[in-house]
Amino acid sequence: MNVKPDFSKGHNLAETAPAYLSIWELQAYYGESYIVQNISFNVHEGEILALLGRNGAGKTTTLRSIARMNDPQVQHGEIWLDHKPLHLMSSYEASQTGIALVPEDRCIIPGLTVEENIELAQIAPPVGWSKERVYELFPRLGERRKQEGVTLSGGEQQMLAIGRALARDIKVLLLDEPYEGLAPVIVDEIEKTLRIIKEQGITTVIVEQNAVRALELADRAVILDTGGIVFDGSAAEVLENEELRAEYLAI
Amino acid sequence: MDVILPQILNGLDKGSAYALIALGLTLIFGTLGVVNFAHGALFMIGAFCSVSLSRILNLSYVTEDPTQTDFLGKPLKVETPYLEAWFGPEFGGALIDWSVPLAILFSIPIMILVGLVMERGLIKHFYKRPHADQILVTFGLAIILQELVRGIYGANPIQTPAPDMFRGSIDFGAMLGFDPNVIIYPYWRMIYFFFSAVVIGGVFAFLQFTTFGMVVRAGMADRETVGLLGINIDRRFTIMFAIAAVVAGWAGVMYAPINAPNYHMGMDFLVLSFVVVVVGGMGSLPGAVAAGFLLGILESFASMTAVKEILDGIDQIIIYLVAIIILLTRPRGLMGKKGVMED
Amino acid sequence: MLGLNKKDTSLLMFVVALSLFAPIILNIFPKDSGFAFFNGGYPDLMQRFAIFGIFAIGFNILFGLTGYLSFGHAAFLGVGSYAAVWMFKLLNYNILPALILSVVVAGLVSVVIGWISLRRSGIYFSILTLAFAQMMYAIAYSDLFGRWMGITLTNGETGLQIYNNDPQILLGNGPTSPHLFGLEMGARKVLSIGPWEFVFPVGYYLCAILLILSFYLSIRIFRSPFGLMLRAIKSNQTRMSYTGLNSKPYTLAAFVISGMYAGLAGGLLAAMDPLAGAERMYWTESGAVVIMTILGGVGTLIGPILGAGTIKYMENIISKMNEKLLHDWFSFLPESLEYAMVWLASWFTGEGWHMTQGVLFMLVIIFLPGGLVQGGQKLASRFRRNKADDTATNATPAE
Amino acid sequence: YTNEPTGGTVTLGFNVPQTGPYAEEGLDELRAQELAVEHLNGMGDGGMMNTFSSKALKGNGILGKKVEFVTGDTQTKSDAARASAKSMIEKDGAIMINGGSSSGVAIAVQGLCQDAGVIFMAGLTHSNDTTGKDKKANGFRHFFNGYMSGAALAPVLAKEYGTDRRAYHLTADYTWGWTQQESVAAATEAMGWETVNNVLTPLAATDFSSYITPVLNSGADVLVLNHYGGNMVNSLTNAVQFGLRDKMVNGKQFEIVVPLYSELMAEGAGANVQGVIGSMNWNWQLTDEGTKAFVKSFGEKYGRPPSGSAHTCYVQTLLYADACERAGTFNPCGVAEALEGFEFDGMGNGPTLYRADDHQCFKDVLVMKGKDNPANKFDLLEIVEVTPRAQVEYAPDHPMFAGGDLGKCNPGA
Amino acid sequence: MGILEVKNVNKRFGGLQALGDVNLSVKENSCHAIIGPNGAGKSTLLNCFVGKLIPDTGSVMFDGQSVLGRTPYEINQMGISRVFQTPEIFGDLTVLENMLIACFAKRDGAFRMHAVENMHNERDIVEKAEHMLEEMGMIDQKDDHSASMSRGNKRRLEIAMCLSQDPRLLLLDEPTAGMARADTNNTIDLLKQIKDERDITIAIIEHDMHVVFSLADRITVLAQGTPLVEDDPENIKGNPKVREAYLGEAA
Ligand SMILES: Nc1ncnc2c1ncn2[C@@H]1O[C@H](COP(=O)(O)OP(=O)(O)OP(=O)(O)O)[C@@H](O)[C@H]1O
Ligand SMILES: Nc1ncnc2c1ncn2[C@@H]1O[C@H](COP(=O)(O)OP(=O)(O)OP(=O)(O)O)[C@@H](O)[C@H]1O
Ligand SMILES: [Mg+2]
Ligand SMILES: [Mg+2]
Repeated sequence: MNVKPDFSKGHNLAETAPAYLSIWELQAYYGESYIVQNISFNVHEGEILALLGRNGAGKTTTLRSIARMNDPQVQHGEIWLDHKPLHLMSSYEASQTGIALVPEDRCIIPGLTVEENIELAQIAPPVGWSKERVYELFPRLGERRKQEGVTLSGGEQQMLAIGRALARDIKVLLLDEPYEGLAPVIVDEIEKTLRIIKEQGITTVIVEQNAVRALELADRAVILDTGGIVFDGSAAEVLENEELRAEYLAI
Repeated sequence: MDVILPQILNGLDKGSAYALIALGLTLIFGTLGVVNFAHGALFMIGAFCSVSLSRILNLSYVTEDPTQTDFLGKPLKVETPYLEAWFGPEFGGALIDWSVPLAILFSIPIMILVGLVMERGLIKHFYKRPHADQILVTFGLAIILQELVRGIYGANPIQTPAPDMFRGSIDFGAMLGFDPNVIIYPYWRMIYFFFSAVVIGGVFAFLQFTTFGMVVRAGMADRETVGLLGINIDRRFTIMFAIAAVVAGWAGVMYAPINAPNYHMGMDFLVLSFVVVVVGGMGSLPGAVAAGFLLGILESFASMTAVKEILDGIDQIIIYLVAIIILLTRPRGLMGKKGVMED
Repeated sequence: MLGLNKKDTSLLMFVVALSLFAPIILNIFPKDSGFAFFNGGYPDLMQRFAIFGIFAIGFNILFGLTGYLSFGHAAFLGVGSYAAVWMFKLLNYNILPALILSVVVAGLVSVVIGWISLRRSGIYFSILTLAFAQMMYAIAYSDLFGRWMGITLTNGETGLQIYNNDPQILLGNGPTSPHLFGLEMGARKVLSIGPWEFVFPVGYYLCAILLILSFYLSIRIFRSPFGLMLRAIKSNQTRMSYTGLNSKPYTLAAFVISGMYAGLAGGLLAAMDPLAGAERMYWTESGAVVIMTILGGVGTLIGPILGAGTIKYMENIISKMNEKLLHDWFSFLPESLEYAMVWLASWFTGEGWHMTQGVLFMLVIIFLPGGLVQGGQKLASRFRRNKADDTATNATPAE
Repeated sequence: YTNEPTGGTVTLGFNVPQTGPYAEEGLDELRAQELAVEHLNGMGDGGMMNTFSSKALKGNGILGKKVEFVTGDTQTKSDAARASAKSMIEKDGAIMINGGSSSGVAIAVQGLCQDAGVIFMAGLTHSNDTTGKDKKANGFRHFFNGYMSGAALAPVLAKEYGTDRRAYHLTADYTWGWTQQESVAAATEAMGWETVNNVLTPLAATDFSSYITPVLNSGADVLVLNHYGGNMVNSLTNAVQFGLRDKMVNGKQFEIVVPLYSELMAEGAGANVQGVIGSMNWNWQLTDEGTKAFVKSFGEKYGRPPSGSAHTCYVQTLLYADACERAGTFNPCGVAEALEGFEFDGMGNGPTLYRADDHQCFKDVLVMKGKDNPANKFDLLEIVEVTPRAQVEYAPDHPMFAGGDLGKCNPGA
Repeated sequence: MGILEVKNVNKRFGGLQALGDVNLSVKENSCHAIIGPNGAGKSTLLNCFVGKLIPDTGSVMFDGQSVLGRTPYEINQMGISRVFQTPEIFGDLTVLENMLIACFAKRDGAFRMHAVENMHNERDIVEKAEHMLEEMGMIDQKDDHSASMSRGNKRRLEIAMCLSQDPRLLLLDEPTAGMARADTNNTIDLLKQIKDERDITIAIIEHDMHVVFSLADRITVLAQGTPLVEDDPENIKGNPKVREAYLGEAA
């Protein structure tokens, strides 16, 4: 894999389906510390990819790099989404291109109500789900629409973060531990939703500590360890491969 | 009543100056979260826009008048403004006379430019830095701006009168049925009050009836996330900064006829405007405006002899005393938002 | 040594050496050379370096450790000065009681102001302290307290001075200028070596010793469990209280300690020059100590001293560069160029010294976010890198 | 003695406000001081050295030593002023300090010079205290003071506005303001005026409207503004804005008085000074030989007429130099002795006495009035009357000046 | 009589009844889990124990003393420690320093003026802190800047801080959320061990049923602010109401 593929034309790495989101030789730093160490992987249109690994493996860092956050700094590598060079964009441009990140700490904006948090997502084009549709998915949010977002319960905040991402018209949804803090019934609910939006053609990358659950949902899995990729393959493979699970996922 | 009323009027116009300055400051400080010690300098630059325009309109050519002598006994140099020469003393003179109101327009591009350069070139890099760093860098900038103005215009105050027709005063008392000559009020101060009311209303409307305000507030609370939602927050911050600069500049432009501008007028207002903003409550525009008028009126009352007889010198400390009382009784000032600049 | 680790000991030794040899270091240029103008080794300026160093060290204990930005610390400086001058007026010129009273009074005042202001945090705290200080300034400037009580307390704008008809009950035949048990502060020894001339003033050495003690104390505070608690307050007050710690007494203690430092500095100002003026309490003076601390490096040990030194040096040396001097300096140039240079330079010198200050603030904070200390570290690490060709050293947190 | 000059030069220290509200005034002082040094060193046209009644100065420096000078910025703050004076004394070896533009600073620096053992030749300082309560043996004041302003103004005011007037005072709340107010009120009351009220205004005030509106229904028909600098510019501007000058009260035209005028303030106040009466120490429009020589030499060098404070600083420098020559030494005690009781003329103020008891100069005082149609910006004031010296003299133990102690001259170490 | 007695606690937020007549008794040296749907009021209840919120009515007694009206630090000094749902640590300090603060607070109480004391003379405190880190398996990271740790590690640090205080009652709000499976298991073991060894009572909120059922002696199910059932883990698992309202397929 020393030859740089031509992503702009939808070329792929070793896979048959065309790559939709391509990460190529990504190297990301927090200040001086080298966190994501030269990783490459592909995500295909409409699939769900599970990005797994221990605490501190660099999962969040990878997602943040793809979403083009200021921190970490990407010092090398390319990211292409649907022939568009994300690595040349800043986070708002990436978002307008169709990337949505549900951050691990939810990042509900203080000072705004639930409703305003969603409206905020609908200011810049392209707009996705309507407020009503989000409330339909999470009736809880509808009940709390006038409440300040940060006073929501932990799980409600998680719903808001996901709802806010869906309120934009997205191509790729990056979920950083979406099940965390959610009641099991709600997790079921979200899982269903993810399957629905998958059918609508939205591509999803999901980071989750509840690896089994994620793998059951996902088509493919990528496992990270100390900033490098140690596995890239189908989700079922991981579920079957005891050794792999024991070594990198401890399950 | 004839003692109280004039002081309310005085308080209103003092208050409108405070409110206008605090409004601009709170856009930058309470909304963008930058402790902008250069805000006073923006006010001062505004005032010097008036001075400059009046200087420009007064550009003159020089002739010698042999019939008179100057202080060294040489023929006197007489200056005639080009405007008068070109348009005749009638119209040309009127233009010169109207330099302050014209400066409102004149100042817009200048203040926007100053605001843009300041934000793009400097403040942009300081949003995430500690407040202490913001203080130092904007204080440094304020000093530089101030010194530049001093270098160009000198340290002396420069009279910049209002148009002739607004120079007089109106006998309010007589209109309301009091004795004449008791409650009088200069036209220009009245104009200043209405002007600031319009500007304040305009800014409110802009932030209230557009989503702009919400976005900027959100961006201030969490830039990253707002960026994640596809919003170019940097551009909006820049616009906000430019608006604040224009508001500060206008406060200065219109203030020029009230008190002759000098290069350190910004610093004179600086501390006071911070007090006003904080007393109003961080992040609250109505708070800043309310605090401005409140403190203006209280200050006026405190300067009444009857009040000073109760406590000698109260007029010197009233603002600070009231600020302390308000901040102790209301944790976040009059209408402060929770969590804004509380750590 | 002295309960410090190696690094801190060497830092302390550095400050000791700097203080003791300041009269030589600061007068490094021969008396008749063109550069003699830049010498800062005269008693008044050296004393100011030390005194404002103490002021800034104390301020840094509050601001650098807890993050509480007081914008009214000059009030304690002023109070200290007034207390000291009153001791001179009532007792005699011995500075010991004066300094003790300065520290005590400043401490008491800071307990009151701190206790009230610390009920709020962030900008609200800053404005509360500012409001207190401005009130005290106004009260001192017009001697309102004195007026309310019918006495002279601060002597208004003129400043509190010592008159021949003051009580001075212990004066006797003692010296009529500030002294420490007979050792007059104004006394000095002049040492001339060839073209060099060095002045060793008694007053300066007293200030220097107190500076060293203050600095030592501040290192101990920084490194103590107490210092750790203060940094914890800056970091996360919620966690602090759920860990079972009451942050209020910690912040108040830090506030009072730094107030007492300021009081000591104020007392020393009066001891070096027995006059106390109200403008010492004006907000710009409070702002100055904030700026000294940031300029040097907030939260670093030595930064505040460097910041104080830089600002006082500029205030005293650059403001004295007048056009005549500039013409002398640039006289080697052709005349038109000379005038152009003088014109340019005069924006930044003499009456333009504020401009230089503003430019310096901006440059330092833009290029050295950690203040002068960071600049020093950068230099040092480059130096080290050049010397020993080893791997890139990570920038250590500012010490 | 302190800083005894050993080489071929002698260094004078010029300590003026170069920054802050009085910066322009300070710069004008500096111009005059540089001019004085030039003249002392025999360069230029000699200025007032030609008209000075004492002929001790020869244009070869002082006592044969070339005069050099250093400058410092007082920032109009006592602390800063003392710091810069100290640096001139301790570092540059200045033997005399001259300049300043406010009484607080003058008193602070005067005290310092007394302790350090150098001569202080005050610049602009108008408070009675400088040569009253706070007088010092090493300090000398050429400028006039509040008492003299009152004494000079009162008769003119009585003549112009009548003796049946009710005055309302606005007074800057610090030492200078208090002493001037006291002096002016006493002098006008002696003429039959009534003082209706005296309101103290904060130094920091920029808008005086709330102090001015009560004037209208106080029954007063004269407003006395005991303000200086920016305060005065603003309070006068505000008073005119509120239409005070157009009002008729008690059947009389309302009038405004500014007891202490300066050219730079008048320039700052612009058209608002028209018709307003005040007093000055000296003005370039005087026609005596000394004034003419000084204005010519200053005007040719700097393209503008000198201000009153520039004049005082210039004269003080010459007086100091002359005293050194006459005493034959730079020793402060010798110089002080030569200055004490010195009578001279030709310096623009008529025959003048440096009184030994309090080191205050006694000379004519000018009463000025804002011109109605100024031809240019230097021509804002006109001389109404030159009040003769006898009329403004007072006893050294006058109550307004009591409480001080000159002490003994201090030659330092 | 349990160590923590909650009687008739009510709490309203505006129009929302967050807690309605909650009665709860936590037995000494047991592990009591509180579960329930998102927004049920679990965190709110916990906040009432530690002084962050004051209930509108009702009483909360810890070891026979009321905690109401006391400040958080006083309550902590009584022996209640709390781990937050989103990690609260001293981000500017190193890991070891974080631990030291907890240890000092335990030894010296709410305030002690040890302004010039030397850290070197506090060997025992440092040792204690390091020992705790070792137990948590974080000793390698002791000099790391705590803000730049991954979130799972932040949470572990927070737990370590609380444990180092030897609390009598430890309140855990979703302690293992976002923690890798392996570390979750380690934490469960650690908590078990600590409970047995040190005579600690634990109250835990958790959505991860694995954790709940491995640790809890007793479970309260909270729904819409009121306790639905309180029972042994086995019975809860079988309870149909709980399954429907909360557990979904997970059980
Ligand atoms: N702001 C930061 N500054 C410096 N280092 C950081 C920062 N954030 C994270 N790191 C480091 O980067 C590494 C990877 O962190 P990251 O958050 O990507 O891990 P993760 O896989 O998401 O772990 P977790 O499952 O715990 O969330 C960790 O070692 C962490 O210490
Ligand atoms: N300050 C507040 N103002 C208004 N409503 C609040 C406030 N705090 C909490 N609530 C509401 O009270 C309810 C209970 O919240 P709480 O945080 O206790 O839930 P929880 O049981 O911990 O849920 P989760 O499992 O999702 O964390 C929620 O619906 C929440 O929106
Ligand atoms: Mg993560
Ligand atoms: Mg919760």
